[in-house]
Parts: sequence; C-alpha cells; structure tokens
Amino acid sequence: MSKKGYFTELYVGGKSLLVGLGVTFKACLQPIVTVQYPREKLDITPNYRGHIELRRDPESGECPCIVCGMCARACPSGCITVEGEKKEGEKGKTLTVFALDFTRCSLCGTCVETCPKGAIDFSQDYNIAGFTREEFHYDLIRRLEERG
Amino acid sequence: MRQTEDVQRAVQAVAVAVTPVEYGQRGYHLLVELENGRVRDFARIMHDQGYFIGFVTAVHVAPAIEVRYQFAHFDRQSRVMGFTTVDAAGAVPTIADIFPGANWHERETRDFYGVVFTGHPNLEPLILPEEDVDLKPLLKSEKNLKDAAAVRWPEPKVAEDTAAAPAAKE
Amino acid sequence: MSEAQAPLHHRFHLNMGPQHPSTHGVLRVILEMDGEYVLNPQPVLGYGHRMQEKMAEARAWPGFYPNTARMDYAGALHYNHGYCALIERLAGIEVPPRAEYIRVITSELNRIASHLLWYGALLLDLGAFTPILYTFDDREQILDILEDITGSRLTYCYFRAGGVSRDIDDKFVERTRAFITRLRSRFPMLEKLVNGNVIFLKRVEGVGIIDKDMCQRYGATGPVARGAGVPYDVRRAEPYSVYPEFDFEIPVGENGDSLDRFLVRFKEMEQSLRIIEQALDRLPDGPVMAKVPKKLKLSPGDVSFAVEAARGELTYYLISDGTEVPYRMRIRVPSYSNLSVLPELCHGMLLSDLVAAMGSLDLVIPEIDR
Amino acid sequence: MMESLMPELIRMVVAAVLVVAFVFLNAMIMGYLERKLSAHIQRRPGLMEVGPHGILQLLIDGLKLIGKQLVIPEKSDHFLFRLAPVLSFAPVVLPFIVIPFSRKLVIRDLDVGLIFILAISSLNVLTILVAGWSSNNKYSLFGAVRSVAQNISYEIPMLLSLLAVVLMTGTFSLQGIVAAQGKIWFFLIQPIAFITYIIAGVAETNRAPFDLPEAESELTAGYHTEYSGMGFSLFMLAEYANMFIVCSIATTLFLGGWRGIPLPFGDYSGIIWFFLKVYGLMVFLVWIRWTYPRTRFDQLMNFCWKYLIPFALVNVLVTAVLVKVL
Repeated sequence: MSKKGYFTELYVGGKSLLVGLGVTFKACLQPIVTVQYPREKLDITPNYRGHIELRRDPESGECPCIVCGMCARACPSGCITVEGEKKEGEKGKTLTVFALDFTRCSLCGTCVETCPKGAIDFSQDYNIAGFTREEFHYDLIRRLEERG
Repeated sequence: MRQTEDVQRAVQAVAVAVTPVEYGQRGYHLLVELENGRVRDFARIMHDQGYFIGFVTAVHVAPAIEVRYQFAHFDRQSRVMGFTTVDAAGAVPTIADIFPGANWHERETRDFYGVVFTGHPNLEPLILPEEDVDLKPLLKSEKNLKDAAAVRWPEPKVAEDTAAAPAAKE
Repeated sequence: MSEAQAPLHHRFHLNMGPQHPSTHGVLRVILEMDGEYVLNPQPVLGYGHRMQEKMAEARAWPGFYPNTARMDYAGALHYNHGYCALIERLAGIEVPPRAEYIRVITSELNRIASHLLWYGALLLDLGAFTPILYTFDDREQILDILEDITGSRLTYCYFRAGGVSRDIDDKFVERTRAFITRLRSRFPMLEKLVNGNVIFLKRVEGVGIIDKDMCQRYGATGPVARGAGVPYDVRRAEPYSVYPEFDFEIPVGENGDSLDRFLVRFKEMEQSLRIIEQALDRLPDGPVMAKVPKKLKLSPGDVSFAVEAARGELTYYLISDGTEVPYRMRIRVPSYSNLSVLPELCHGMLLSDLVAAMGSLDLVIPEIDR
Repeated sequence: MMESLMPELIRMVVAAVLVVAFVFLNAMIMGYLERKLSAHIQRRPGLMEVGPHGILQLLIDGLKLIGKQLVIPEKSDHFLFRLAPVLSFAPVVLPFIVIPFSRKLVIRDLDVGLIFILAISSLNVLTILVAGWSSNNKYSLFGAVRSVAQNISYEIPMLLSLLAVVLMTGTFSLQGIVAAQGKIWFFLIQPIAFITYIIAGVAETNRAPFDLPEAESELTAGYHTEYSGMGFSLFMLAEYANMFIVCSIATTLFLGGWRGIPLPFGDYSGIIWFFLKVYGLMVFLVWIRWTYPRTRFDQLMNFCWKYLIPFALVNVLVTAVLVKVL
C-alpha cells in the first residue's frame, strides 16, 4: 500500500465514522416513533381480517345465512361447521350450528368471498390469547347473540 | 425464437423427442423427452449452452416415476423442460456433478419419491429425518395414481401436422 | 493459511443452529472448522418443513391460496402472484388491467418491505443494532398500507386467479405516494449511517464472491445473480403481468461480493419506487376481478410460471390431471438454490465472513423448508 | 500495635464496602443509561414501566438475576466454571484503590498508581479465558481465545499512549498527573495519545465495535454463553466497572481528573467534575456501540498493528524529544 493510500484510508474511514455518529445523534434528538402498546393502542384498519363473525342484515336485523354450506366447502382447512334444520312453516333451513375452529383458520377470506348472502364478515379481534385449544372453537351464533 | 431452435438442434441428438411448445400456454419453450441413460448428456448440453438449473423434480405416474428437469437462460428468454422415466431399479443418473445446484434437488427427490440418483456424491436424506428415509411422502396411493398420458397436454388437433414434421425427418 | 493443509486433528465440528442468532430461522449449518476458518459448511434443512407440495396435491386449487403466503413471510405477495398467474395461464383467464396494476403496485411494495427487512437483518448479523430499527420504521409504513388493503400484515392472501380480492381506493394511492416521498428522503440517512461506514465496507467488500459461472451451475438467481453482474430479472427476461409497460433499471454489481449484493438490493428499492410511481400515475379504471367459474377444473397438462420474488426467481410448476386438484405441484424457491451455493462459497472463510456472506444471500428459511 | 492498625483497618473495610457498592451502583446506572440511550438512538422510549421512566428497572432486573438458577453444564469444569465470574470481579475492584476522585478523596495514592491499575486490569483477560475454557463449549472457547488475543495486543497501544503522558509529567502517581494538569488538560497537548487510548480502551473492555469475544451474531454470546443468573450478571458488572476504570484513567490522564470550575464543597467538590467527565466518556462509548457494525478479527489486529501502534510509537518518540529539548 502506498503512503498516500495509508493516510487517505485513515481520513476517509475516520470521516465516515464521524458521519455515522452524526446520524445516530440526530436520531437521538428526534421524537420516538413507537407506541407503548398496552397503554396506547393504534386504531386497527376497518379492512382488517380477523376471524370470521356472522353478521346481521342491517334492514331485517336477522342473520341472512341460508345454511348452504358454501363457506364450509370453500374453506381450505375445513375449519367451519354449518348445520341447519328444516322448521315447520318456514321457507328454507334455519341455522342451528355455525362453529369455527380458529386454531386451524388461516384467515384467507375464501369463506367470506363465497358466501352468496353476505352473512359472514371479518371481526376486528386481533389480540386473542387463551390457555386451551377449546377456547378458540367459536360458536358464532352465540357470539352473534351476545353482540345483540 | 431462433435461439430456441439452436438449442433444439443441439438437444435433438440426445433426446427421444424434442417438442417446441407454446410459451404463453405452458410457461416454457421446449419439451425434451429423454432416455434414462442420456440425462447426463442432456445436462451437459444445457450447461454448455449457458442454461442454469431451475429445478429437478419427479412426478409419480404409471408405469414409472418421471423425473423432470427445468433449465432457464440468463441472457435469452428460453426455458427448457426435460423429462425421463426411472429405470427398473428406480434409478436415474445424477447431474449433480454438472450442475451442483441439482444436488439438493436430487436429494429432495430421493426423500420424497425414493428415486435413486446413481453417482450422486451424497445421497443422504436432506429434508426427512434419518429414521424416516423410506417414507416417500409424495408417492401416490394406488387409487390416485394416474397414467402418464393422463397428465400430458392433449395433442392440439390443428397443429398435429406441423409438430409431426420434424420428428418424421429424424 | 491454506485450509487444505490443515492437519486432520486440528479440525473440529461446530454446530451453527438450528437456534443461532444469524441463521434467521431454524436453519442448521454444520461447520467443519480449523480454528476460525470454515472448511466445509453443510446446511441441514428440514427443521420447519411443512410439505407444501403435498398439501397442494390434497385440496382443490383455490385451497392453496393461503399456503402461498406461508412460504416466504417476507415477500408473500410474490408467492400469491406466482400461484394466481399459474392458474390463469393454465385456465386461460384474462386478468383486468386494473387488477394487474394493483398487483404490480402491491408486489413492489412488498419487495421493498422485504428488502428493508433484509437490510436490517444483514446489519444485525454484522453487529450493528440500530439500522434494523430504522428500516423497520419504514417497513411498518408499508405493512400499514398493505394491511389496509389486504386485511393482513404479513401473510397476505390477496391475489386471486383472475384478479385481486379487493379494490384499492384513493386513500391507498395517497398513502403510497406519501410513502414514496418518505422512503426517498430516508435513503440518504441510511447511506450515511451504513453504506459509507468504513467498518461495514471492510466487512462486506470482497467477501463471498459469486461469479456468473457459479450462478449458472447452482441456479442462483435474483440479487445474488445480479450482484455477480448477470442482468437476469424475470420481470425483464420473461415479462409477466404489466411489467413491460414500466421503465425501470436492473441494477447489477461487478465483483459478485457481498457488497455488490448489498448495493443491488439497495438500488432495487429505488427502482421499485419508480415502478410504483409509474403504476399509480397510469392506474386504469375498471373491474379488479375477471369472471372465473366457481368450480374450475384445470385442464390436463403441465404448466410453469416464473415470477421475480424478492430473493430471486420463483417458479411454480403444476402438473394437472384434469381435475380440480393439482396432480403435482413443484415450487422452485429462490433461497433454496441460493443457499446451496454456501458450501462452495464459504470454503476456507473466516466464521465472521460466513455470517456476512450468509446474510448477503438474504435467506428466508420457511421458503427453503416449504 | 493494634491501636495504630485499627483506624487503617476500618478505613480499608469502609473503602472496600464502598467500592463494591459502587461497582453495583455503577452497573445499574450504566445499564439504565445504555438501554435508555440506545432506545432513543433507535427512536423508541426504552425502559418505561418500573418507576418513573423505568428508573427502577435495573433494580428489578438485578433481583431477577439473583433469583435465577445458575445452570452449570454437566461436562464443564465445575470448579473453574463457578470461579470465573467471581474472579472477574477482583481485577475491576482493585483499581478503585488508586483512582483520585477528588483532591482528598483517594483510598491510597500509590507512587506507581498507573502501573498498578494497568497490571491489575490486564488480569481481566485471565478470567475470560477461564470462563471460556471451563464452559466446555466451542462458542465460549472461541470467545475466550479472541478475547485473549485482542486484549494482549491492544495493551501495547494503550501503554504507549499513557507513556506519553508519563514522560511529560515524570510520575506514575495519578494525583501527581492530575496536579500537572493545572494549566492545560493533556488531551489538548496529546490528542493522538488520547484518541489512541480511547480506541484501545474500547477494545480492552470488549465493547462494540470491538466486541468480538461476545459477538452474538457469530458466537451466540461468546465466553459467557453458558452462564446464567448471577454468573452472567457478575460478568456484566465487571464489564461496566471495567468501562468505568478505563474512562477514569482517560479522565485522570487527559481530561484533568477532578479539576474543573470550583464548586462550594471545598476539597471534595472535584468528585462532581470527575464523575461528570467519566460518565460523559462512558456515554460516548455507548453512543459508539449503537452506531457501528462489528469489525472482523483480522481487521481488528491489522488496525492495531498498522495504525494504532505506529501512531502511538511516533507520538511517544516526539514527546520524549520535546520533553528533553524544552
């Protein structure tokens, strides 16, 4: 290595190190960008795809599900169980069981897209935790009633 | 297109059949049917022509497992699909010394199908654990196994004459 | 120090992984060492293998949508894209132009997100803790934008054969434009902090040289090949979607060392921004989903589709027997071929250099163990 | 006989207790500063949960570490494995004896104070070697070997840079060196020696960008990979105490020691200036750590032999000539 290269390298290298220090120093003075999660929460986008939820028709207030079973068939992981029964004096079937095994759901949204009546929607739940697998076996009809 | 013809000519010598196919429909340009013993010759031509290895894989069809090779080129739009069937012992010569990148693909194919790549430097299980060497998870069950012809493109009726022409010349 | 002369009794094995800070996942590398010199690194795969190819054979083709995203968590949309385009090619579905534009925009955003993640991770491998938080800050913006449109933050399931599952709105366009401005203003900061840093340059310059011949023999693609001076980019070489309509450059390196791979990815982010800008300017109106029959049988035959994922060429290869369920699906993932270079690449290297070289390959292990 | 020894004995016991207490306190302060500063450099708030602005977090962490099980690997050398963390503590406590905190506040002002500190603190490398060796882990051994090579070679530029100051003052006594800086602090006269010393000091304390012995992306945690609980925390305490010693030598030799604008505490006011300078330097080391990547091993050695030692050597020669001539 030539003598010139020796000192040039030292100068260029040293300068780059100082420039780096400048960047972190500037960052140190800038406001923080994170949020303190459990204390502050960011609003989740309305388009967020959580687990599925039955929804009510805004006009009639009833769940428009017709127990066709399209969602259960479309589900890649087979995590939806839909059952219904024929009631006297009513047209079509009435929904009796709509169960979601969330442990197997991969949130692809195929069920929502295939539903011909728009009876399923995504929930906004994202911080779900539990101690047993059974806690993630949702009875969506009960959840719908609880929501009122 | 002319470049593909060059390759076609070079490969012709080692292949059973070379069929140019519609790229827009199938995603590659040249389908090369190979004899089991000529795989290495084919790979060497691919190497000399400047192709890089895409993947090596197998498909379980009746009567014998097919091993498929895909090559593509850095400088020109040309993708070549080669296939051959395993011999009676379920073996195919390795190309891992010509394309070291095929090493892992071959080991993986050995894991999943039990295809033996003769001459492979290190045909140890790559993905399966040692105790499951004979699992062969991708082999089809009796019920699901299809004939080789069932997974081929149906011969286009109109193009039949033009496609048959170069084969007849040989 | 010539590694060939190392006496046998000096050699020993070092287990790097499956849990090691710089293998980025459950990759295990068995290193045969002589002192600090690596003689023979042998990657051991399969710790996180999920047999995606078997899963594809076990369900009707739409059921594979969510799986595509689980292979490469850093660049999931490219995997979405490849799969949907494959089905479209096989079934001859024409995608509406608006959907193609949306695909390009979101894919390129995803590419930037992936590169930003890699940028931080490489620096983390080299012992600098701070840059990853700066790049994560920017990456979060992309995730927010994509979450708003796709509904998830990482494992997107957004593209469908025939289009995309949800249309974008003005808010998306606005936020994306704001992000482009923001990221452009952040590049000089990163350049000052990292790209010019003498310690960083010394760590990556001349380390892990991959030449064109090696790329060809191993099938290494993406930034690894481009770093070696091979201008191979599937977006150019085998144009798909609406990429031919955009003006962008393919950055290439000269020496094929870790620094070149680093710079190639760094410049690619700017090129992706350019593509997004052009796509936003020319975004056509119209539907975002073609008419696709609910139950679509795949015609028999084999079909291949290659896309440029964040790490290189991703090829889906499907063999169909004429039913709804694929008969055989092969997924050629870029990291797999890129990693297979390692034994030859790192022969006779220092352990620290192996970490730098491996970091510059940008490995995503779930993609290798698909 | 006993009567004359007693006050001295009490003095020593008090000093020992104070020093050990200070080592713990210093680790807590530095732990807090390091985490808080790194957080702000990375634009996050850092510790916020325990106490106002997380000020008590380190106390809780300490309690947690004390409560943790000390896992001893089965195939390790049990005796040495337990001994190493304790051993690492000795060389960092002893130098406090001669550090002049203020005009009056020094436990013993030895004539060979500087030599004493350097001799004791070079023992540090031994404990790292013991820890790495006894763990029976390849990563630990790598860390230990790297540490030994690094510490020994960086001792040379360190000594050379300090020698320049000693040549000027003609004394090894730290109080004497501080006294000699009445008019001007030596970092203005000896900038090369100062910079060389700081760089060598960073390497001696195994801090980033020279933290090769514990390079987590390469060696998981280097020589203390196998240590848990209090074993690990003793190494941490030692690292911070080591930083304190390196910075206090720099302060004493180059930054005027306890000198500063007089404060109304008489002879003890110097302690405030002393601590301000020392912690200022330590904050600088933290700032460096969170900015740079890590060097490679051969580069570290090259830097030492190609840049630091020649510069320090020339500096010593020039100083010697000038001292003789002037």
